[in-house]
Amino acid sequence: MMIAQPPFTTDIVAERAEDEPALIVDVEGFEGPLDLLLTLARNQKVDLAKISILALADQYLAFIEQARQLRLELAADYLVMAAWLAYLKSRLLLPETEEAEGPTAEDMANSLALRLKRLEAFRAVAQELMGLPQLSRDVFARGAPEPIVDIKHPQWKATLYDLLSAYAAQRQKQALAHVELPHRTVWSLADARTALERLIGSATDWTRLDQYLIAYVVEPSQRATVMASSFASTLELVREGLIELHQHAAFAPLYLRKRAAENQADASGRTPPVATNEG
Amino acid sequence: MPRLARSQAVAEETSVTELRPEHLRLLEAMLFASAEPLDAATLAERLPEEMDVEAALEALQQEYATRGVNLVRIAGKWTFRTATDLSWLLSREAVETRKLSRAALETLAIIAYHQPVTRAEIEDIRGVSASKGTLDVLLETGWIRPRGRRKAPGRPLTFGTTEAFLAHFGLESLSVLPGLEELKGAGLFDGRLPAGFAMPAPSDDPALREDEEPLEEGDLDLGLAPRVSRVDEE
Amino acid sequence: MPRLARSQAVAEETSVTELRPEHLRLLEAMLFASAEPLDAATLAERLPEEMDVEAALEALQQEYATRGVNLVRIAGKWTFRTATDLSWLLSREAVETRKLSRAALETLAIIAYHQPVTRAEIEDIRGVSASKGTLDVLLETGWIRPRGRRKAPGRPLTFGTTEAFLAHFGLESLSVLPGLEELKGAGLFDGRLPAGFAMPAPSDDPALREDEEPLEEGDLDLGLAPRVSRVDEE
Repeated sequence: MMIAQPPFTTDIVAERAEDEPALIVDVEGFEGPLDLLLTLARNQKVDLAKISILALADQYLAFIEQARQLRLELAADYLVMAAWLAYLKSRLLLPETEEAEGPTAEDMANSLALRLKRLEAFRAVAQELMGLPQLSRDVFARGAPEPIVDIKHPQWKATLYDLLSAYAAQRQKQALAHVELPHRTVWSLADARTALERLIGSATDWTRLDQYLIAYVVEPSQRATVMASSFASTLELVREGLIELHQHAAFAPLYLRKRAAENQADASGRTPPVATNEG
Repeated sequence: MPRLARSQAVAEETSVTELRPEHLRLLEAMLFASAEPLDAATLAERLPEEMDVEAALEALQQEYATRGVNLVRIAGKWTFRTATDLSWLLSREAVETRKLSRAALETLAIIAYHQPVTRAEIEDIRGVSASKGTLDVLLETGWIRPRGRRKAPGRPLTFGTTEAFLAHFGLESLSVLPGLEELKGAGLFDGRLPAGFAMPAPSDDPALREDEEPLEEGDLDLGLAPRVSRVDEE
Repeated sequence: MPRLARSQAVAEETSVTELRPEHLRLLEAMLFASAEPLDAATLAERLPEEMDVEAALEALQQEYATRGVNLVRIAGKWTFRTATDLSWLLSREAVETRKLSRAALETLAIIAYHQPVTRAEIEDIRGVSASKGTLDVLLETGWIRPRGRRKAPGRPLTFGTTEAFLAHFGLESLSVLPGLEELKGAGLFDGRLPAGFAMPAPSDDPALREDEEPLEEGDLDLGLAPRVSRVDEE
């Protein structure tokens, strides 16, 4: 239940007036047979310690009898007490037998008297308890408490290993993603040929192919496609007899030059310089 | 009242309060600010280590004893409350309350003065079987709680009072329950009663008694849990 | 309470407060219990007719002036408030260890290796757009700082690492951050890197690069400064 409810107080409601005639048959008004007995006892106007249990039992039984004549339904508690009191009464009126087991009639009567006294005592302290000043009824706490604010200072935690592994993992992931999905920036053969023809036109001496190409490599990711297309174009230009191509070893840099008319006689001509640590 | 007399009194007081140790300021600030009673340990956290918090609290209590707001000790914790004689003035602040039935009141008293106590024991004292609603209503107030199970056939639940109970009635502890001495001194609970009728000093010490065993998981799902949080919302 | 234990100052004060007019008690109780500040007229309604409420309020204010709780007037209404010099009592500070998110770690690493670096460049390297919170969190750690603006359209902020970064990760300088071969050796790269994969040689030299220009006044007010002071307020 989330509905806010008013706090409870302990004002007694429906308190039965003490001077209420005891024999008005209104079982509803009693909190059980002990309560009824206590009321009857009070009406004896004597100290509970001195009440006659016998007289009390008679009054109780008379009360119950009257209720039955009126065909009132009585709760089982009342009838059990009536039976017990009838039994007690018979025991009290008969002489005790020596060999009787269990409590004597006097013990039983005392026990009942004590139970009545105990109930009365609890009622008295209940009244005292209710007489205490109660919070939000008689005494009040601060109406506008000033809340204590929790300030959390974050202390960030990360290790160098966390940092480096995060970096490596994400760089690797990105790098591989690039390989798998390369930019489709591809030189067509025609593009490369045009570029090379323009280049060769200005270079008559041996020139490294990749030196030409580097000017066209806008970013490293294009290097492969530029190289591949250019090489293919170069081979075509060689086949057409327009340029000469030279590579002095596998994977060594490629050198090329325009095949000039005057050079055609000594095709073997000068060889390009041997690359040392290039490539 | 004549202005002169008042201003003189105030002037004197001011000169006195200037001598007040700073820790009394700290204490009163914390206690005024808090919505809940605070225990000495919590207060001590904010105070210089060498300070005798209990002594300072008693000094502060004395200072406020004659004021409209008093420093009181409730359930071993400290809080300011309006003076008890001024309730007439503050009726407007009073929260409308739901009234407890006579059965509920008696049951509450029996639980308070006789705890830990089972439902059967309550019924025995009252001489009537408890209606289901009575304990439910009391549980709803947050003033009582099931605290364990009696080591007896049927393992009945035992009930006791909560800190909210002490707070509501402004009690420092159960030992200051009104009428407790008379109740014990009346000789009602000495050897003349059949076994089981003896009344020990009530205690809300959460430690289980010898004849109690702990609640199990699930016990608190039956709507029997102390609803401390709900009480705070009310 | 043992009277002897009280300090003399308290004893004197008590003798003074015993002379306090009753209406100061009434006032302090009403002001204490009220959930709202109260104006003099409202107070007067509930107080004895002959009482000079304004004068009493001033007297009460003076009484509380040196205490941990003051009587203050807010928008013409009166209420008790914790003394301003004690407002620190109303907060409870605690260090809370938090872990950086994966995104924050990656971003931090990229800033460390690639600084000075703009947000767009970080996004480009990470291949995802950065959530706003990530840079904020990193600024909150105090491990990164905006160090300038890139000379480029939009003049984006460039970020770099701070000395606190070096201190936290126990680095003597950024140059001791491991390079590609070392990371491979540590098994952090699994060797399937494409040809041409490169890692920059990191440097946190505060001198601006050629393509950077200095921050301007106001850049640090945009919530982009390391939030050492802001954190305190949270």
